[in-house]
Amino acid sequence: MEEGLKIELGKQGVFVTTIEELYNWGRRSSIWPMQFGLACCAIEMIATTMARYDLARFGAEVFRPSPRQADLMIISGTVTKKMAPQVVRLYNQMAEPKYVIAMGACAISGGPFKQGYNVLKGIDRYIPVDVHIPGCPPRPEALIQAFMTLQKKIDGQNLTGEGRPRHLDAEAQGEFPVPVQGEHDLEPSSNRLVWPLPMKTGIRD
Amino acid sequence: MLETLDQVFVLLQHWLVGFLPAVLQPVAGVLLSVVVIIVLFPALFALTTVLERKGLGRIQNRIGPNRVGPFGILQPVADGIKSLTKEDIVPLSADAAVHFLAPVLLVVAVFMGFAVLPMGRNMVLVDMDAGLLFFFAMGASTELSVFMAGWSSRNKYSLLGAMRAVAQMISYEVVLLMSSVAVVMISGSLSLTKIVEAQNQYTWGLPHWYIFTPWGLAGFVMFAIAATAETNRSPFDLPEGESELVAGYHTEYSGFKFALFFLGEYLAMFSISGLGTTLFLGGWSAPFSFLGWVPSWIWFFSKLLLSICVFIWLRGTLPRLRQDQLMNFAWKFVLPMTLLNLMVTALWRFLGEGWERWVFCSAILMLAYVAMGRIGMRSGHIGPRRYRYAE
Amino acid sequence: MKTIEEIKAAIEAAVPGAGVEVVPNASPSGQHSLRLEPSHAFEVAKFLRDDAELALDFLSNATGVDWPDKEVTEKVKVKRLVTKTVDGVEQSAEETVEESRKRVEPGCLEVVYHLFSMAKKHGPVVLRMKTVNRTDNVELPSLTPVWRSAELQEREIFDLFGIVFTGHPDLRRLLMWDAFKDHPMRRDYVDPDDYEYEPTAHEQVLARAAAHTAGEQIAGASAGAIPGGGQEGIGGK
Amino acid sequence: MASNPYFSLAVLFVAALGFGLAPLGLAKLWGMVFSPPKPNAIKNSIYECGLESKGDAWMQFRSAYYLYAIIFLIFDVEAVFLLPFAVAFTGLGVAACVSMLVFVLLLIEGLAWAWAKGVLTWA
Amino acid sequence: MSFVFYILAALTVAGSLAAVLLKNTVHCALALTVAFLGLALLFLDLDAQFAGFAQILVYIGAVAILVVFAILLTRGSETPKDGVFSHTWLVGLVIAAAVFAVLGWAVLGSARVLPHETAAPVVTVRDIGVALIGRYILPLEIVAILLTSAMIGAVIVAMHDKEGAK
Amino acid sequence: MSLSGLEKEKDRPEGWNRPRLIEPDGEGELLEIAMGPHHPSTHGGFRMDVALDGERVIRLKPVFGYLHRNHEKIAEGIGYLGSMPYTDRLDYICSLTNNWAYALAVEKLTGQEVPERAEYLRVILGELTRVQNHASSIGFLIQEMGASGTPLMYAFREREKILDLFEGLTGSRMMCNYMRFGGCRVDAPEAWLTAARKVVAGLPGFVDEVDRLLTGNEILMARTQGVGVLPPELAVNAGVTGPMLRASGVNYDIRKVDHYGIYDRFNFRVPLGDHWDVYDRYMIRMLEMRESISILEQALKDIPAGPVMDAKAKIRGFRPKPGEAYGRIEAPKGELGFYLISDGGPNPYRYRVRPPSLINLTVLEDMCLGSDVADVVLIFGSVDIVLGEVDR
Amino acid sequence: MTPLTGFLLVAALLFSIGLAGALTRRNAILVLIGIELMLNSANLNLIAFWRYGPHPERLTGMMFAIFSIAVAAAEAAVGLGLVIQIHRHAHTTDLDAINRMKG
Amino acid sequence: MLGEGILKGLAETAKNFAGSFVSAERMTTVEYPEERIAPIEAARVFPFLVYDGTDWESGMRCVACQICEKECPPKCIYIEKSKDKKPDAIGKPQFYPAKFDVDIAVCMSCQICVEVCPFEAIKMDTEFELSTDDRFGGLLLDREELSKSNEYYHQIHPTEAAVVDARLTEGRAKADAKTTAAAITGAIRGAEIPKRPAEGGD
Repeated sequence: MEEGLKIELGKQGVFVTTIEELYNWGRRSSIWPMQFGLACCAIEMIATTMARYDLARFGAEVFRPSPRQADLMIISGTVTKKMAPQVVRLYNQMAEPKYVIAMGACAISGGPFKQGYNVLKGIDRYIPVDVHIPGCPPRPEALIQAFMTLQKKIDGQNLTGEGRPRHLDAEAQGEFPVPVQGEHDLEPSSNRLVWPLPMKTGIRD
Repeated sequence: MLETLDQVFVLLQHWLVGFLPAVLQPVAGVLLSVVVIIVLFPALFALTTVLERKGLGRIQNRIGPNRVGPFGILQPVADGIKSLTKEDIVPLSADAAVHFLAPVLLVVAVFMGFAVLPMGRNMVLVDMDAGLLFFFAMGASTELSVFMAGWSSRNKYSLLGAMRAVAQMISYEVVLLMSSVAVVMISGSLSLTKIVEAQNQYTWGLPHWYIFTPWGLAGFVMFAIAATAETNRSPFDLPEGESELVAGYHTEYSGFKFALFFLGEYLAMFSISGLGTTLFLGGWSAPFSFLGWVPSWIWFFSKLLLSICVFIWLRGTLPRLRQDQLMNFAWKFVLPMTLLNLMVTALWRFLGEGWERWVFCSAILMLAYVAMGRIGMRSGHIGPRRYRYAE
Repeated sequence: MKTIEEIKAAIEAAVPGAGVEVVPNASPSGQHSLRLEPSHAFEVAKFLRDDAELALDFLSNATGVDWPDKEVTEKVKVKRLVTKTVDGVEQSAEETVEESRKRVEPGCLEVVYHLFSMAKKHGPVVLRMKTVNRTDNVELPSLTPVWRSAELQEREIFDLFGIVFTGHPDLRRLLMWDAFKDHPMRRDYVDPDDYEYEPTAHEQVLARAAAHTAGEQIAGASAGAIPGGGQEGIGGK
Repeated sequence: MASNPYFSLAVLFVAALGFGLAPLGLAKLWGMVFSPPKPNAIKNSIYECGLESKGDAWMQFRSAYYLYAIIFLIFDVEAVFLLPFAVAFTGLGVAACVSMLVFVLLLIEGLAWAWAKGVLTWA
Repeated sequence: MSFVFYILAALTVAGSLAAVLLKNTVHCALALTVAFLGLALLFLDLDAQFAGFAQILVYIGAVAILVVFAILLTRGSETPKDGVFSHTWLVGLVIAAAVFAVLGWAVLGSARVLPHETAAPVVTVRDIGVALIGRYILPLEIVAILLTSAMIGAVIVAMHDKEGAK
Repeated sequence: MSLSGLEKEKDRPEGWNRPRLIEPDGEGELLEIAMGPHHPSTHGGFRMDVALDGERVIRLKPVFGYLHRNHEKIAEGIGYLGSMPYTDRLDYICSLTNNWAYALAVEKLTGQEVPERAEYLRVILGELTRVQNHASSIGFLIQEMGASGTPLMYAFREREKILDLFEGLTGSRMMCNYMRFGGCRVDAPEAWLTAARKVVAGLPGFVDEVDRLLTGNEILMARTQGVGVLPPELAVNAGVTGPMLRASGVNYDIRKVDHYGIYDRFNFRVPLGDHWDVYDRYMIRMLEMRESISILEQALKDIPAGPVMDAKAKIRGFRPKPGEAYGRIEAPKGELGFYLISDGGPNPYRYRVRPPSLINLTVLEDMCLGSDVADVVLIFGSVDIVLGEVDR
Repeated sequence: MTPLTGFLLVAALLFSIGLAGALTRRNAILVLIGIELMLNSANLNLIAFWRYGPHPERLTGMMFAIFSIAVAAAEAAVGLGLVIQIHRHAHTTDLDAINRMKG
Repeated sequence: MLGEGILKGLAETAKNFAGSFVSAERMTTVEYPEERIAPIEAARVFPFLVYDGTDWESGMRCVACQICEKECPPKCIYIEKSKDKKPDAIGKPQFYPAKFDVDIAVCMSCQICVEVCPFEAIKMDTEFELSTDDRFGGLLLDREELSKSNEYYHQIHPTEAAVVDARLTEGRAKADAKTTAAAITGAIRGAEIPKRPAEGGD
């Protein structure tokens, strides 16, 4: 056994570690996505669940239509400004713990349609995104790979302590305000709590 | 030896109980049986969910869950842990108390049904004189819990789903009752144990299962249809018809409450399959007299699993009916057929032992089935079509 | 299939004073169009649909085009009275002088309809209508009562171009939300300032960034400091 | 006491109740110890396809449901009489069976009437 | 007279009290099912197995559903603003109390002459069936007529408007 | 009760081919539910505001725009070629036919010629697209009927084979971006054609399988026959095109009418429906798949050698002369048209897509009124829309 | 106290509660619920008397109770149907309001 | 008879169920992380920059002409042209991109950059396993991350790469001839854009 791990175990107690492992294993092995498609990527998402790629192998074919029973929201496609409030509301209505995969260029950044007046330039302006998959649309394998990335991420989460994920932290915010459709644009145009301005200028150093 | 294997659970129970003082022995015996029921069927539920997901997968040319645990058999465990640790959401405007009670009531009502099912020779929790009536009385309470779930959520889809579910369940409950009456008429008892024993006889090595009689077959078909509808399984899964009603009456349920609904649905499937097995498929009796040495409980559970496989198969194949068609089907086709079947059953008894009763009863039922099917299709203006091509 | 001139003649025979005008199309497609007078457009449309020979029963496509106000610089020959001293004598003579003048050619909004005939299997016949200007007088008659297929397309034109179709049964925004005020397909539409951050720093991006930062500072002065901290807070890590 | 069948049923009832309640309690406990619930106005509002819910779901329904319920009720009651008859059927003579047939036919007549009246047509 | 009886009696009375006291009509209906269940269990306690299960089947399975449907059909699940009790509630209460007093007095007064517990009778369903088809054949047929006419009557009453619409 | 936005209908003018409104019978309350934008059966962000009397639909208002991605506006800001990959994302199930329609419109605008081999390739790819579109549309339709996805899985099993072909030739499964003005981007190697022949040879078996699984199914027949009837007069007036129109019994197939491409060389028939309902739409798609397979067989047999690109075609600096053109093809969902106005610049002055999906939805309310809620989902599914195209 | 007394008292209590409900509630459906309770208390009496009566094997009380269940169910169906009918005309199930309308 | 079609359908699904155990035709699942679908040569996902030789910086074919940046429909390429010239793989001094960023969070894999590139410098990669939780760090590729060797190009698109190589050699030979000719006249020109047929990538 690794030395660091031992110390960690000593600190947390084996009990918590076991529970944590079980908890993470349960969460990661049973991720039910929400039946939620937006655009082109939704077709690839459907293709992922179909015979050739079969997302069911991971126990994730249980697409729940109701957000109450879903764990994972796959933002599969362009989020328009008309749709964004609904997406945020649905995300809010999901039960914790919940994860978001931004599938495809449009969901991450507006993608090819980012020049449009009605296109939200990335869903992570309003809700926290766990995994981004680039691609337009990403191949089904890419979605499976993202799904595995998400599983890895869940595996790495602690049950207690500072590094614990948002849903285990009583202090962390649980509500993500729904933007309002204004006369010209969505208001506000981003949620500062999940989307702090990365940089002031547009140029990467 | 084989006798021992057949009674292995009974003996095991006696042996275990034997360690206790004599006063406590009966109580402990009951407790033990109850624990077995409480553990066994949820375990079967877990198994069935994997079976269903893998079976559906195979039907659809794919593998199905195979990563969680060996061959994916730990999938339900993971689902359970996930559901257990999931946040429980109760909408603010919902009726919290009823919202909470509905899934619990469902599970309790469904569990109670298992009390009278004979799962093997001498393997029944309670052998009551009015066992069948008890079973239906318990089944009737599930409707109420479904209604409670839908109503208390205060969600339009839930309420609509619940109303549909209740309407559907009451309609098919009549059929269920009436098709069982036929069996009772011949076996002369409401006790399920006696009904099985009545079927546990062989002529030329073949069993006297009621499904092998004309009225029994018809009754079984009607019973199977009604059972599918009663458990809200495809093609009668309208209440949770997700294509229009999102998730039906449990739209607003999350976390383990939702899991309880899921559990309840599957347990209802087991209990109704168990009843069907008991009434028509000879319960725990062997299909051929020479297979009599195989322990009785194996037969019961294999028949149960077989009927569950049929449920899965149907689900993998059929689209779902519409509400009005479902109701019409229940009241205008299945119920008349079942009532007719009652008469035919009476006729069966009065026609004596000869071959005539086979011919007559089969002919009546067959004719009625074909005629009613024709009339139904024609009055609904449905049927195969021919198509023309331009030029 | 009649030629465009024949159709024009047929229309003028059927609807007196229709004021149809042929708009030629230079491209190889050769799809010339007819410009209709809005006041008679409805009757003309009805005629085109119901005429036995044309039977244009199928309105395939309806769309708007925005022709913004154009600032035209044109050379104008102007006759001017010039006083010249010719041979010591002051003469006033007219002279043509070239002068470049700027004037604003008022733009308009235009609707284009493509008609086909399903019965006769011919087409397309292209109809166009113009509004008077782009600001206040943007009404055109709706052809939805003649062809249902215009219903959603005219709503879309209303939404994106701002042409008001009189006689349309249900003129609401089609694509944008109801509270939205602008007409984004117009060529002078300015995108909302929703710049946040774009890593590929093209010139337009930088310009938008600068504009946004300016706006942000004005808004941010009252809102106070923005919580920063990079990406670590994101995604429930 | 234990020989009483109702005792077994009562035990089963309690066990089933426990089976239903225990995981819910466990989930609650989990929520208290580790994963605090995060209720908020949006989450705890009614789900309606991602929109704000309009109007109350507790509304007035149509009588079609009620009509079916009536017929169901009658048949349920009929079943209560049919079951003891069916149990006794093996030992009954033709006369008894005919009188039962009359009973059943009377009810079938009601069903046929309802059918003819269009009650069984889902509106 | 046992501890079981007290529990069941308490359950029944509590259920029925809730059924008449609760504000929300659907809650009342649900409380009513509890009362029915308690009654059914009392029947079982009285060794009337068949009657008990029949009670559950008919009342919880069907009548409760009927009541609930009726409530939803009449918008009854809304709690009225101006109270759920009639303005003559006091009179009603007094009458009910008086009735209870009289009944209770009668029961308690005759307690000594009432028969004591006897050995539990063994009643099988078959016995009931035989009795039904024998001694009680006339009531059975009358009940059939009653049920049919009740069904027809109830349907006519409930669907009246539907007819008019057609 | 408030029927938000629905009351306006009373003011509809004379001559308006309005849906026959259904009056509630006063029994029970009207229930207004919003189906969508997140609803399991709306294929993405689409919404239907439905007013129900019991379970019967008495009003239905579609709400569009949840996927309005400003395709037309963007296209007016980038070059002609730059719009080609965007057309992929219109009807994202049939990117190749979108490419074709756009290329056709530009070719009309510039008068470019298309080499013969490229025409053949276009037909092959277009018909493959049609087959996979119809297959998956049937799959989705049955999925909406609650068949737990089995037909959809079979459809996608076959679709994956066709997508493999697309990827092998064009490089992408869905967003092919393959056709160019005056031809096709790359030539198909012989190995690809062989693979295509193999896939096409397997298609009739697949259609037979779906036929056996569904066509005679009593539940399917009961659910779809007599549901969502669309009379031909209304269909024509409302500009409905594609399989929906032909299911309403109108013989109008642009492949036969416009003689675009080289469709004249192939033998195929146009199936027509006589009952105008959802079942007809389902069957027309089944029959069209068979016709498409026959076209594919012919095209794959006859395909000539040669270049696939007009030698005069330009990739960079493409500037058509001023003018305008409207080009249309028979896309799997109906008439897909592109209307382009060129002012001589590198970008189109006006770029308009005539989306069959949107215009086919004009009659959604007419078809749904008076039917059950469950039927709304079916009728909507039978229109076969893709929201990328509806909202653009 | 004999066991029978207990049952009779419970039945009396139920009857009174039902009566009180029927007399005091405004909602017609709840009045019917009260009546149902009263009928059921009678059933309890029947069964109790049958059980403690001199000839339980003759089933008289039991059969009476079963018939009574059937009749009460029919009564419920018709009664609720009437309530629905009233609601359809008066748009309320509030008996006070209906009385007022009449008066 | 009623139920016939249902039975037929049941038979069909039963056939598929049984078939899934025996025939590959009926069990089409490719278990992705372990098994993979045979790589498709034409597949394209995101662009990369080809370099010749071993060193990505000196061997880069891109000369920062910025055509792809202009033609890119979604504007996901950002190039800054160098101020100075560096010798390229064959030693000719060329401009080079001081900065070459591709935001693959925007890229729509349309391959128009490849089509318009006159230098065969930008090609499409087949790598798709790029999911990350880091929106900016993981999805904005700079020129180092974008650079892949010509060998790699040959590996993923063998046919196409062979054609490209042939074309390049031909172009270079022509250019060499020209440079020789130009050397005679003493006029050294910069990058000559070799014309290539319009057919596109292959």
